[in-house]
Amino acid sequence: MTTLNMVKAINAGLRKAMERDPKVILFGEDIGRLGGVFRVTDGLQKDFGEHRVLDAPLAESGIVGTAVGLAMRGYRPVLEIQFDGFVYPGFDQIVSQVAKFHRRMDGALAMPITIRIPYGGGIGAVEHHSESPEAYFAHTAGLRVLTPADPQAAYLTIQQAIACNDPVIYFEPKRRYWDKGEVDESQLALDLKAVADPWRARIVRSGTDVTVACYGPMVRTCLEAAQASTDVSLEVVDLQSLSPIDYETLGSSVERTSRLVVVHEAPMSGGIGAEIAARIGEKYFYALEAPVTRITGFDVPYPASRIEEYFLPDLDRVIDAAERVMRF
Amino acid sequence: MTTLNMVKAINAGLRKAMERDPKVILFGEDIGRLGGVFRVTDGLQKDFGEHRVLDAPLAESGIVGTAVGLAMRGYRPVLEIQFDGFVYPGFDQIVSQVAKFHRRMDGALAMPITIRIPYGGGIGAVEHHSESPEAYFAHTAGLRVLTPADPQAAYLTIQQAIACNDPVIYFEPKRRYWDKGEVDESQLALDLKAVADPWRARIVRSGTDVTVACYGPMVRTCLEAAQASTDVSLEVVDLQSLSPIDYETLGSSVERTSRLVVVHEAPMSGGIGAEIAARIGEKYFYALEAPVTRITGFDVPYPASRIEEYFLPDLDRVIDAAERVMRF
Amino acid sequence: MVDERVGAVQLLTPEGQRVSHPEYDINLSDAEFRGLYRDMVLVRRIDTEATALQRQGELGLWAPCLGQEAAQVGSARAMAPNDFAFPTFREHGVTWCRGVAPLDMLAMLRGVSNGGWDPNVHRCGPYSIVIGAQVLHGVGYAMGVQFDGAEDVAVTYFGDGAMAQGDVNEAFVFAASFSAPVVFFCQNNQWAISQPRDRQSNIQIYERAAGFGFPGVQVDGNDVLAVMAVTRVALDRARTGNGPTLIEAFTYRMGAHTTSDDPTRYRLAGELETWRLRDPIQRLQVYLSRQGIADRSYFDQIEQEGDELAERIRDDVRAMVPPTPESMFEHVYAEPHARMDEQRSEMLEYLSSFEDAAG
Amino acid sequence: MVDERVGAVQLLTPEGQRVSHPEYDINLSDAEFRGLYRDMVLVRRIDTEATALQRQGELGLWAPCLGQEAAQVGSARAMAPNDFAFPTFREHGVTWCRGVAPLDMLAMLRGVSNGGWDPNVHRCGPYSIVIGAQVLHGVGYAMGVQFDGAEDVAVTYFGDGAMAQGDVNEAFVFAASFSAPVVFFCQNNQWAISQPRDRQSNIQIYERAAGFGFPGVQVDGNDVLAVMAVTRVALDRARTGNGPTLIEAFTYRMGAHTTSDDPTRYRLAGELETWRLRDPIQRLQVYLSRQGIADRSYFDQIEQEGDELAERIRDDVRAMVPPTPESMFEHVYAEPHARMDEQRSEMLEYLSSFEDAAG
Ligand SMILES: Cc1ncc(C[n+]2csc(CCOP(=O)(O)OP(=O)(O)O)c2C)c(N)n1
Ligand SMILES: Cc1ncc(C[n+]2csc(CCOP(=O)(O)OP(=O)(O)O)c2C)c(N)n1
Ligand SMILES: [Mg+2]
Ligand SMILES: [Mg+2]
Repeated sequence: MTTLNMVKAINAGLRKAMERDPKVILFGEDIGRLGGVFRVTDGLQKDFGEHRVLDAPLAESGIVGTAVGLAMRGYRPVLEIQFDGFVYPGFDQIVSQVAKFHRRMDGALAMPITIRIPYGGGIGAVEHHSESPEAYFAHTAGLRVLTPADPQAAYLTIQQAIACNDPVIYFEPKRRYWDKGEVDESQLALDLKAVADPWRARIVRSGTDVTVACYGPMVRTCLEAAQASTDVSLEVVDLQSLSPIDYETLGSSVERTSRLVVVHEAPMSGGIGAEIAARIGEKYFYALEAPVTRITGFDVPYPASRIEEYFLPDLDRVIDAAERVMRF
Repeated sequence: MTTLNMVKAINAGLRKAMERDPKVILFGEDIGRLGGVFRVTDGLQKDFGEHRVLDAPLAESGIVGTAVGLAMRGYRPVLEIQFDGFVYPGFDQIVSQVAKFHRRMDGALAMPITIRIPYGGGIGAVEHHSESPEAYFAHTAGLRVLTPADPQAAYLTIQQAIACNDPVIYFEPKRRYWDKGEVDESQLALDLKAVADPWRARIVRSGTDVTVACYGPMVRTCLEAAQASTDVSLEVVDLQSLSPIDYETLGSSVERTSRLVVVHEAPMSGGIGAEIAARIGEKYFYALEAPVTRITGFDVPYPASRIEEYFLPDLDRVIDAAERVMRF
Repeated sequence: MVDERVGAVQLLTPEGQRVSHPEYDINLSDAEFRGLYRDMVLVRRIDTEATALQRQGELGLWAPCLGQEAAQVGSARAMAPNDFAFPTFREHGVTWCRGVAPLDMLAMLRGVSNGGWDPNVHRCGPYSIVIGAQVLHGVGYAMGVQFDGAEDVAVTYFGDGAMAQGDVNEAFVFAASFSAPVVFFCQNNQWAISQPRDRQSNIQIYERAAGFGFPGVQVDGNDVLAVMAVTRVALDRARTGNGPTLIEAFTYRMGAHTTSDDPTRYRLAGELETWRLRDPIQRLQVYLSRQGIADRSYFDQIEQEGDELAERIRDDVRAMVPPTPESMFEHVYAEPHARMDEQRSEMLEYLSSFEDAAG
Repeated sequence: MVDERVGAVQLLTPEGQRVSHPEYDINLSDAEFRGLYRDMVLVRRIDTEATALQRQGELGLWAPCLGQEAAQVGSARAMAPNDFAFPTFREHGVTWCRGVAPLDMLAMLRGVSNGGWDPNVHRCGPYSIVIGAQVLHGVGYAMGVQFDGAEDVAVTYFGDGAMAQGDVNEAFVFAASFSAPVVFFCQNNQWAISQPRDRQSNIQIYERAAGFGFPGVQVDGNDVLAVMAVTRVALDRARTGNGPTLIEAFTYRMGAHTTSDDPTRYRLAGELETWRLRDPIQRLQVYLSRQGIADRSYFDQIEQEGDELAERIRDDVRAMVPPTPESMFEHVYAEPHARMDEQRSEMLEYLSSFEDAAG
């Protein structure tokens, strides 16, 4: 067990993945000597060389598009998109090529590409540096979407994402990058599949009254809300995988509590919460004692940072929602 | 009243819009001499000149990006994306620039850009020519999303989209391009706002048992289902605007029927149906007698055309769903 | 338009005259010469047959390569077996040379698959539709070759229209930056659907390369010998670690853009006439005859081989049955995926409800 | 690195020596000369002050333009009032010349707005963050100018790193295709964050233009006179219907990429020393002194003006209050929008619940 922040945990996970498989290469802007603007790849170029950790020209479509070719050649590219708001120039290559190539080829080729994207707000950044675009990718067939909530999960799931033969969009909650946690580095020595299944949700705190489904940056927020909520007992479910979503774990929690609040930073309309509300609303029509309630960002462009706190769900809004569904 | 198919109706609408406002210009690939691959802009270059109907170089980001500049210069660009699957290279300019510019400038500049996209399947086309990407845009704050279901609606709403000071993604249901209908060309002589509000849903067939919400290509399918459905009475609501969605009209229908089926071609997870199910499920928690049910494409890349009929919702699947919610 | 080609590498005039070029030359055995002729004739035959099959409703669409046979065959036959081609939807000459079975070329356009063959077997990617996308794939593949320390080369195909796309220009940047072993093979067939070449660029296409830091060369794309010679040099350059080359094959799309297109709306008939005089097959035929490399009986034999091939395609195309409906859930993911299982079951259950009703 | 600049247009050496160039020259009044000096000094002062304010926590971030003052001021002062500038986040010298108030330059970085000024008033777009995006906007604007039959020119700013982006290359294609009145002004400051220029291109940046069919010119970006002269010619070219020009201003980012960056991780201190000797302000100062255009008392006066400006900024920055929370729903749409009204009400209701609790 070591205490690491999430940056260091992902760094350690990347290192393990590179040690395990020589076909794993890292590719992105400023990830070499600089170690990435968040230092997630710090030291890896030095240790693995310039052919395993490559600084890319400043062009996201180029980065993703060449990764497709690298995958066709048998490589396992791990890409870094510098910030959430800069993934869009690569969107075409992601949705029309990365996501569809395996299906297009009737299975003859796989696309084991991991696209790491620091995402979300709360760090006082300028425009394009605080977005939560996960719904675009979760709506795209052929992709998987993962997001870790703490250093231990990050350490494990980044390795599992890389080992997965499907393309994985890996969203890193940047405002939690510097949160520390215990990481058991020994856990993964042998079999990536033997440890926790990355496609399963995790009940990170048990409770009896209301299930709170959340992921990435909002897990800590919801845990704090659960801690602070005196009247209502919250069960916090960290979805971890946004595509596919583990409805088994989430559903069994809802069956127990009969109430669900979904929390995310992304705008409400068409967000991950919509799909969850639709699914849970359908499957647990009679079990639910209150409508599925969403606590999310608003349907506006991410605001100027001095008012971002009003955009982002916080402890109070989560508790308020839990109380509302209890009162319903 | 004239009988026109949708291609001709949009053509007539574009012509009216160009006559009304000299700042309206059309821009896209092959829209000039060829009149577009679907002939929607047929004859317009001849009549309005090469400076009002411009053939663009083959680059979607370039088309959308220069349109932003044209809008800054006071123009009202109407763009044509040749097929649904080719909008993604322009995605960055759409979500990071077109959608956000007005908000970024605190209102000092508007982005009256209309982006026409023929969309949807059912025409036996090859890959990238049958997609339904509307959910990506409906999830993007700052955009409006419209889709007409018949020639009359197309004739009106294309003009309203162009006259709107907000950016509008205008999805044209290509498999309905050749459906004919009555078009009242006189209706719009004077005031675009006096005629039907484009942001409102339309009850296109009244019924008592189940509300069927649909849009674009699926409206005809659902009308046919309603016609064919002997046991269950279907009320068909054409949403028309996918962002914002008119929950007033839809909700009042659901209040009457207590049951809702949402139909679209796009994959289910994270589609427009998810948001509708979430909203209606929340607002009409007690009024609903069955869960909101979605009849949609599957969560797979659009399949090879010889099996597309199994992917696309059809009359039978709609009726089947209506019967299921009645039995629930 | 002939003037524009001044400077384009040519080894065989439209009249079938062998000419020399200060930098490029080619020496082939008689069998190789005949092989190029055979390739071009058979590719044209497949192309014509497919166009006919589309008219008969057997294919949803077809994008003819009529007139571009020399550009495609010349470049693809220059490749080594392990080199990898990244074609667009029009490269039937390329897929033919990579050993793709004619029926497999039709799979996508018959709507029974979105691919059609195993790229690893043929070392040839699928027909790429999104303009420019595959050019980046080729560069990435070439980067992988480089990391492997191997000597393969990626050949990426694209059209004059594609020169406008960001992806193609980014591909140039990445290839130059990594000095990747890739050949950019642009068939300038003068048209991007209805848009003439000068809508995308007001200077010659091959000139784009210099500004990215690698050589560009223009070749008479209807001269199979020149195309082969120029491609060989570019492949060699890439193979020996000297990076990318842009080849502009100056040619002409003699048919419609696709079977859905009506080129009479945007181009003059006279243009086609001019280009008929530069037909790539005819000039090689004249040359082979004059040189005594092949005679009428050989040409007749190839003609007959073409007839047989066309007949086989006609017969077999109807046997290309669509995949099962539930196959759409296969290979969406390479690893188990709950949602696929769930939706497959739903579909099968729904479909079986009809059987029950019928049975 | 000095060698690389061979060929770059220069009118003033690093030592402040006026030199002549066969193609470019500039004649300014003494007042204009002094004006350029004043601009550069005040821009540097704003820049240094903003960097300090960021350290004090008053700004979230700052992207210093230190060292690039000549490139920015020289080009922007060449523009006519009605021309339109499309800057990136580093162009404080450009916004200054377009009359944007220093406080407004800070708005985005203080997090109180995503813009900061009215583009129509200043004929200057917002600080653009997505690399390359604004270059297309400039081209589109220029196309509009052309359709209007007007004589304005769009000047788009971007960095060496941006040369790799698809958008920038598409901008070149569109500008050439429409012969749009636009000037592409690339500040090659040698770095794109940690990536040296040669990661994006292995030849000189200005050379990219020729392959797109318009001229490219390299200018000593630390020589305000040369930058102004070269930009004037390019503007004139555009204004008279001769289309775009790419200007590469060869300069150096003397500061960090942004206040979040640590350049010691990727570049050597010696590099900075070399570039200090080419400081853009110093060389103009020497020249003005030598020519008797300005003397110490003038320089002192500007220094003092800078001090006062900095003080005003320091004082006023704290007064830049954040917008109201509910303002995030304003201007998302230009026309009424039900969802905005709904969510605004929800927010206000929620916020007022605290007031109730508190009150
Ligand atoms: C990104 C994208 N936009 C638009 C299209 C539609 N489209 C198909 S082919 C074509 C023209 C291609 O021209 P060119 O590159 O010259 O190739 P050619 O068809 O002449 O072989 C267009 C616009 C597409 N396939 N992809
Ligand atoms: C599309 C996109 N990708 C990545 C970034 C992150 N980023 C900000 S500035 C920068 C480097 C820009 O370099 P250059 O164009 O040379 O301009 P400079 O910073 O030197 O002024 C990067 C990669 C971005 N803003 N936009
Ligand atoms: Mg072409
Ligand atoms: Mg730079």
